[in-house]
Amino acid sequence: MGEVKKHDTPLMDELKSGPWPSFVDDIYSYAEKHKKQAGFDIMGQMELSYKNKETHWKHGGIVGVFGYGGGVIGRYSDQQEKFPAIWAFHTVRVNQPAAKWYHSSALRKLCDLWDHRGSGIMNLHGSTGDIILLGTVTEQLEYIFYDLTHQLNMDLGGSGSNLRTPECCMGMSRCEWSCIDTQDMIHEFTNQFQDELHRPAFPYKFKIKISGCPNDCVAAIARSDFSIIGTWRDDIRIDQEAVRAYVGGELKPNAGAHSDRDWGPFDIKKEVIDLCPTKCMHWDEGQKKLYINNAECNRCMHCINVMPEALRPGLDTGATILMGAKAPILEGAQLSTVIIPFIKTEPPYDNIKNLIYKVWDYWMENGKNRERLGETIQRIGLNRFIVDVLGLKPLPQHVREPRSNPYIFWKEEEVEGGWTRDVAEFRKRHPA
Amino acid sequence: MGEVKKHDTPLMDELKSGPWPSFVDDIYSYAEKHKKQAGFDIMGQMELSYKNKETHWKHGGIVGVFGYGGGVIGRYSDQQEKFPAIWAFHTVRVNQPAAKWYHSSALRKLCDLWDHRGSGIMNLHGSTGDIILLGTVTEQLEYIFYDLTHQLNMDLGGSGSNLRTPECCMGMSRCEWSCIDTQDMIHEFTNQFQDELHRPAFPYKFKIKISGCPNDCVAAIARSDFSIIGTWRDDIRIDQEAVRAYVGGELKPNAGAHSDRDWGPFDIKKEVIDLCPTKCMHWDEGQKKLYINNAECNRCMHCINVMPEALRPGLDTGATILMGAKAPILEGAQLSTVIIPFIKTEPPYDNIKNLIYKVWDYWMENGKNRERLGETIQRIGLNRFIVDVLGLKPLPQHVREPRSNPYIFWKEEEVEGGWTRDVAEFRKRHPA
Amino acid sequence: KPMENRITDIGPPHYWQFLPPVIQRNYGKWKSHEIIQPGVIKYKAESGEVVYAVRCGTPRLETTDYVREICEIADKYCDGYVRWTTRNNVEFHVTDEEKLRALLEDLKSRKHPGGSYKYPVGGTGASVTNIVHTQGWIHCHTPAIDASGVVKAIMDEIFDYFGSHKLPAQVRMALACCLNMCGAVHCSDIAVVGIHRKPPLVEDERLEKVCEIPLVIASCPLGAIKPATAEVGGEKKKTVRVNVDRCMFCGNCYTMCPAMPISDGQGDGIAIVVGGKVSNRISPPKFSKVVIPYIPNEPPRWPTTVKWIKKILETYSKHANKYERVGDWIERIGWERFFELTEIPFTWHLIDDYRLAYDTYRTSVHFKFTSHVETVTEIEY
Amino acid sequence: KPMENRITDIGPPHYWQFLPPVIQRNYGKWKSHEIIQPGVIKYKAESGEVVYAVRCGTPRLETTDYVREICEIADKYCDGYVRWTTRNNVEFHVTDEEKLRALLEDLKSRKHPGGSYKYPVGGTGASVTNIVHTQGWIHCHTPAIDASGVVKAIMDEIFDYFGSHKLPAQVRMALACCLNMCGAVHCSDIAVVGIHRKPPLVEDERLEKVCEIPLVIASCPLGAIKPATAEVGGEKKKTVRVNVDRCMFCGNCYTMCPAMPISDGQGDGIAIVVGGKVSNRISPPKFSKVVIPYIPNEPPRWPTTVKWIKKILETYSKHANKYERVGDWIERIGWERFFELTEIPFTWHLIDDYRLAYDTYRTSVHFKFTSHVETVTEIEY
Ligand code: SRM
Ligand code: SRM
Ligand code: SRM
Ligand code: SRM
Ligand code: SF4
Ligand code: SF4
Ligand code: SF4
Ligand code: SF4
Ligand code: SF4
Ligand code: SF4
Ligand code: SF4
Ligand code: SF4
Repeated sequence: MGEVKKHDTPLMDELKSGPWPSFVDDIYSYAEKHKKQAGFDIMGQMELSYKNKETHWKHGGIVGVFGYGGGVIGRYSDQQEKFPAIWAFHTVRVNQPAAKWYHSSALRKLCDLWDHRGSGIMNLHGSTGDIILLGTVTEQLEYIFYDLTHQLNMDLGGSGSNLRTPECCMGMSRCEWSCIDTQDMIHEFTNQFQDELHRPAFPYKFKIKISGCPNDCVAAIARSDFSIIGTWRDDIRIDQEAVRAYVGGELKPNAGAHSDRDWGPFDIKKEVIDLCPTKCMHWDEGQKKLYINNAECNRCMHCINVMPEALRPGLDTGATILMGAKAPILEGAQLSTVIIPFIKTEPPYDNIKNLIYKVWDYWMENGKNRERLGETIQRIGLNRFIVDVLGLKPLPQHVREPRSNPYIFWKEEEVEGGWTRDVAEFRKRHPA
Repeated sequence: MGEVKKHDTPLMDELKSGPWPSFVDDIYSYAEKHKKQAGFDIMGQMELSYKNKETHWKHGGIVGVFGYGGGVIGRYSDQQEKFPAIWAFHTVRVNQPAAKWYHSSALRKLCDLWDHRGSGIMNLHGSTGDIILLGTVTEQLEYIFYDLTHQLNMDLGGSGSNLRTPECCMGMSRCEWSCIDTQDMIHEFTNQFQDELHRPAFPYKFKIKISGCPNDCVAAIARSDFSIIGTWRDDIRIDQEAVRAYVGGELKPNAGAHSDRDWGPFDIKKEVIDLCPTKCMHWDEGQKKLYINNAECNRCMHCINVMPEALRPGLDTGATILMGAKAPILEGAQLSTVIIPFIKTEPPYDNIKNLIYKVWDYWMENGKNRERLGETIQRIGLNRFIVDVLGLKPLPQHVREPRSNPYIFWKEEEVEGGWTRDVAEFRKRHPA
Repeated sequence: KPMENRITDIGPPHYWQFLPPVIQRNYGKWKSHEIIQPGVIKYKAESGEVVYAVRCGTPRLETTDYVREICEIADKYCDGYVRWTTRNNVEFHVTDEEKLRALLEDLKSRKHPGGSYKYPVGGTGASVTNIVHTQGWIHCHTPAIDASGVVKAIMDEIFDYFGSHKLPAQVRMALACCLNMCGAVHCSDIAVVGIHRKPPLVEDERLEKVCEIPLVIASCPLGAIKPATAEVGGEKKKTVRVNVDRCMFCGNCYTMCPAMPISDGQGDGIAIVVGGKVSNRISPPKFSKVVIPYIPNEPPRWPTTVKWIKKILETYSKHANKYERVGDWIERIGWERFFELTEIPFTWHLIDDYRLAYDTYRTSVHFKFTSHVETVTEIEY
Repeated sequence: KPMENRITDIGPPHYWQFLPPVIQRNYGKWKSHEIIQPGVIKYKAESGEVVYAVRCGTPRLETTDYVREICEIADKYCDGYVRWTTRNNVEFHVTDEEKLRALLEDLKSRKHPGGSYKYPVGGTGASVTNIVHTQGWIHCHTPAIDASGVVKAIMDEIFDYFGSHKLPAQVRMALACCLNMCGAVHCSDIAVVGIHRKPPLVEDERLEKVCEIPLVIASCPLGAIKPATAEVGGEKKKTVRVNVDRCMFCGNCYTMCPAMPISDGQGDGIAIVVGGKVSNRISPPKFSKVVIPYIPNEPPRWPTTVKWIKKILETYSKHANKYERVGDWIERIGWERFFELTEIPFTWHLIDDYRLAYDTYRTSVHFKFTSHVETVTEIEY
């Protein structure tokens, strides 16, 4: 920490003004305070990118810690001379605790570690959910890993063709709607699958995310190959008293989410009954009573969201399991598809673990290189995936609608007489 | 017409009972009266099919009349000995008059012709719209054509890879909603395109159908490569008096279409306002007045259908042109896609004719063998079809929604600096 | 001498000559209509003139005698004018009510020897109108099923819905005897389609003589056909082989090549598709969806097919809202509820695995807990 | 000696130790909540206990000092406990209102030297919460654009919507610096994605050394890459050729092969996608759609991008119904109306031509006559 050199960064400096927290100010303050050349160099290299609108990182770079196949993203500058402090600028992915709760005592240790062994720059959190430590050199990697495991009781997250760091919504820790214990499940799965998380053996990446209810606050359905979403099978619980309080204007609709605009007085008909997607609700103005035809409810959460004091999910809770979400690369984006409409979630969640193992077995055997699970499902057909691969019953719940084309791939055993026919016999009946 | 032989047809005979008109009774009555062996033989061969559940017609058979490449479907029995009178049983497709109006004088001539030169069996009409004369032998074809053209002033319809017989709804002849003169247009087009109709020069079949309004009573959007559907641009005409008569129960909703069931008294809110797909209608209970926000109307016809005495399409009429409908073979079924949202339709419809020629030119040059227009559009991309092939502006009306994938095929001329880049230059900026 | 004085390309006769005078006078100037009873529509022109259209079902497959009888009726009541609808019904037009009553009486009285009506009146409004259909065993070379016979069997059973207005909305039915779907089966409320379920036979002996091998290969949408050589009677013949695991039984190869017959009495049968529509009314046009992948071919009266169609129709009739087409009803209640209410078993065949399949996957947790859903507690591994 | 006493596969620390006592006590027994002001949610447990969660925006890209300051705040008000949300906001928890007021005051006072707030409070309810984003030029090798800088520019401009509840519903924004879309861009109300527009360069000299040619070829979703041989300095080298007319600039080849760089300062830029969502509330989750195919890359403040995003956001805010997400609003009014209201030009790029394109075609006459529609009278041939 001797002489440090600040580069001229007029473009980056433009990002200091304005109300939103400025990462430029933050990094410069840090670099100056800690006399970290890496901080100045990274700003310098970014300035260059801002000028010619191209990244100055080289392609890839395979680095890691012993015995692990992931958790570190190698990165090298293509401006080695100009910015020597960031000649290497690897990322370390650290597995976050479930739902990202921390105590300052743990966080501070992490900061100490990173001041010492890295750039001091980080992301809280990465898009997958990891703690991202941004920028270190190859030699530090084993030390970082040592400190993490020995001092912080922490471990690396995933990268490469393996299980990625599982992630969940805050669930039961703070949310009244969580139908399942998302944090316990994520913790359990993460530990169960440590080997798959650290040692790439899959055709491509695999992500597990868990939301406690259909609001899906961890975007499981959009971002995870294996999405678990809490739900319930019985009736929405109603506190009629509280419903009346909403109708009477004593309680704020949607818990006050619309407080800064005058949307007029709460209108239960317009704001709840008419917006219910299944039209299964009825407000009896005379009785001042809310009725829900729960058999028709599709658990969209709207009514519960609008009147959280009055309505709550039922008590027969469990999860819907969906599979296959992914970003566009290669074949186009996918959302996850319903595979098990309702599964019970009792620790240690052996049923779900078994399902995951089943999926992996098949996918590892049959998935093509860099083929996400969703793409495998599309390639072999959702019907075959459900029936032949998972041994489940095909259900109307699996699809939004049945096929409109009549192009059915009948199996030989389904067709009386099989497929072998005799041409001569046929021509006896039907001379050409 | 000497000795005739009736076959034993216990299965066919089962189709004589029951209230729906029995074609079996009809054919037997006819065969007996006219002593037509073909009638008995066709029943005999069908009996055989009913027994072993397979057709007894041979594959294809190319027959026709001189100078025409279509209009006749060749057909030969594979039971030549058993049913000699139908050894050949070709179909003649006769181009129907627009919207299928007839006078008995013409129809009788047709019956005479067919008694004389064919089986006496026919379809009124074929699925494409033709008069179908079912069952004759090769030698009769030229005579039939002669009689048709000379005595009946009729001509053949289409078959094979050519323009098929155009068809329309009854339009202005009887329907109050027809925004365009469907019959005049169909007649005009059919005559304009006689060559294309009779001499196959296309990659595959091509169908034109015209409906006078979005009710689409000729199913143009589902069955025609080129679908013309009448519509209007201005406001729905409202007779408030009549609206009140509906509300008051004096007029029957939907012209009495629901008369045999008690659906309760007419409720304009429930039956019209709430069902309007764009929610652009308002019934003012105080004023007893109906309001339509026409800018938001998508001309679905529902309100007009429900209250035909009160509401009528506007007066600035024209057509929407859609293209590409087809049945599943080969790549899957398609509905037609909007290509021109609003086109004026003035005789002799040169604008539409020109559009058709443009489409044909491109398709004949670029369509693959047995590729319907809709499949060509899918293969080259709707955007390229609209812009590059037809020279039209791309509009949001062309799509239900914009693309969700970001996989855009940029053209070189759109990208500053083009596509040719210098590797050495790049590596100067970015050492590897 | 049919080639003498040849006349060609004259096109169809001009429609104007076939329009009844009242239609000519009011062409394009109609004002409104009313269905005064099932099958009878009264049209009012701006001029104040009125015409009654009487619609009758026909079997479509008919003889010249049947048509002559129509001419006779037209002459008697309608000055000889008559028209057919786009769904093969015939329509008579009269201008006064007295003639209308007489005509209706007359039509009712005309029956075939077996007792069926020749010209049943109906097909308007919230009814099941005529079933659009195709050739079947009476004329086509590719059918998996008959056409007119199946239609007769179905219409006999649901005849009552043809002549009455008691359904929630119009129900458009169709039938096609093979996947070529010569009609609008793919956009019908309820439809029947004939399907093959065995791969084509390959007649090695004949193939090279009667088929163009490259065209045959190109004809398969799935590329399941490959060129091959076979020894037939000591001779080498060019032929093809079908990868039966990739065949979806579309029959397109047979269309292109007579030496690849696909029909099979054992394998062929019926699929039922529902929920399609054509009109733009309320909801946009949409495709029918396969709900029963296979019912055995059961001539002469196809009882299983008829049973299911009636079941679907009546379940719809019982549960749908006024103005709600079959497909709109199902979308409102959800397909899972449809399968529950109709008691149609849901099988793997119904899950799409063709080109646009992904867009049919259920990518939300929006579903209902119908009887199909079991609570899963254990999964074996 | 980092290899000594090696500990591996211990997984993350157990979350329980990090839960504030009030959370531990009421775990799974929360009853309801109320957002008492933007950024502050009050939770009530069945036990009657209460906790206030205070949410603050963060830039996500931050230093240990910034995190240490968070620890300091947590220590001061929250016994050291703190959490991050799934969208990179930080949350402080207090149990009494007095502490809450003090905390809020404190947070407001903390600013960076340039004047920006360090911990702006907001992101709850009908707001724009934090923009989920990616690395960009600070770390990744494939970006077309920067990430944190663009986010800063956008959030500065629409800052007011972060700390208030004045939108019709929550608006979830995201940014990804390339088509890999590391986030939920593909399901966001409004999102920014970096795109390339020039085909990859091919470094013939280096390619066979650094890439596995079969994998490179297989990496292209469109099969646009073919093997080739090139002469470089008299030497024959195995390499590849790109059929530029089939390239859609996805960059997947570069991911697999460093000798095929795709970034280009001139060609790269931004696409805006809108109307996606994740939650199942009212409507099912859905994809975002591309509405602006390209905006030039304009560091440091991307004014054109910022302008359009604000325009879309405020047009939505003005026209949507309460509870209506961006995508639901657009579907209600129709995409043609969306383009008219926002004044975004509709170009050919927006019409899908990828695998499921057909399902996006307008196959009905359900559309509105927006300003886009001209009445066509003539067509030239
Ligand atoms: C760091 C992170 C972005 C961030 O700033 O947060 C990231 C960064 C990269 N992602 Fe990602 N992805 C990150 C979350 C995601 C997500 C979001 C998620 O996990 O919820 C997605 C979308 C969901 C999904 O998996 O589909 C995502 C979809 C991709 C893809 C496209 C995968 C696909 O199937 O479409 C690639 C391309 C690839 O794998 O080759 C990719 C590739 C990459 C690579 C490794 C670049 C590459 O071409 O190899 C990036 C390294 C950047 C760097 O230098 O640090 N990244 N990536 C995220 C991981 C942090 C963490 O561990 O917490
Ligand atoms: C006669 C008719 C059925 C009927 O009973 O009414 C018919 C009969 C045949 N059609 Fe058709 N099609 C008939 C209207 C249709 C329609 C409906 C329409 O035109 O509105 C369609 C669906 C719309 C469309 O064109 O897509 C139709 C879609 C097909 C197809 C599938 C085409 C596709 O692109 O998916 C084939 C297969 C083919 O072309 O090879 C086909 C092929 C055939 C062939 C020629 C059989 C073959 O494999 O070559 C049939 C001859 C039967 C025979 O022996 O008489 N027919 N065909 C209809 C023509 C009568 C007329 O001229 O009025
Ligand atoms: C005569 C005919 C046109 C022709 O040129 O032949 C016709 C005539 C009328 N149609 Fe139609 N439609 C005719 C085939 C169709 C078709 C085509 C088809 O079925 O293949 C459709 C589209 C079917 C579909 O959507 O799947 C069709 C969808 C409609 C609709 C929309 C109904 C709906 O609920 O979606 C209306 C409006 C209504 O009924 O209120 C309609 C309304 C009408 C009106 C009221 C129009 C008028 O003012 O004259 C006519 C009498 C209706 C009635 O029968 O109750 N017509 N109509 C056709 C009679 C067929 C038959 O014999 O049964
Ligand atoms: C803290 C957090 C979960 C976590 O584990 O970190 C969370 C917390 C809550 N969410 Fe969420 N959601 C969180 C991310 C999400 C996400 C994921 C995302 O944005 O990537 C979604 C799906 C987004 C989407 O649909 O595109 C999400 C969709 C919802 C919804 C559905 C809203 C809708 O209109 O569609 C609700 C219901 C509501 O807001 O009334 C909800 C409701 C809630 C409630 C009210 C649940 C509760 O009772 O505690 C929480 C406070 C809401 C608020 O902020 O106004 N949460 N919520 C996440 C905060 C993110 C942030 O910092 O801004
Ligand atoms: S997904 Fe449901 S359970 Fe989880 S935080 Fe969001 S609202 Fe609560
Ligand atoms: S959760 Fe949704 S579907 Fe169920 S009752 Fe409430 S609003 Fe209706
Ligand atoms: S399509 Fe329209 S104009 Fe034609 S008959 Fe039907 S309702 Fe009348
Ligand atoms: S035509 Fe349809 S969209 Fe237009 S006002 Fe009537 S019901 Fe509404
Ligand atoms: S549907 Fe098939 S079998 Fe029936 S007529 Fe058409 S082509 Fe022939
Ligand atoms: S039936 Fe269809 S899928 Fe099967 S081989 Fe023939 S063309 Fe191919
Ligand atoms: S979106 Fe692309 S450029 Fe951005 S971090 Fe992910 S892989 Fe890298
Ligand atoms: S950028 Fe994508 S489409 Fe273009 S060559 Fe590379 S992999 Fe293929």
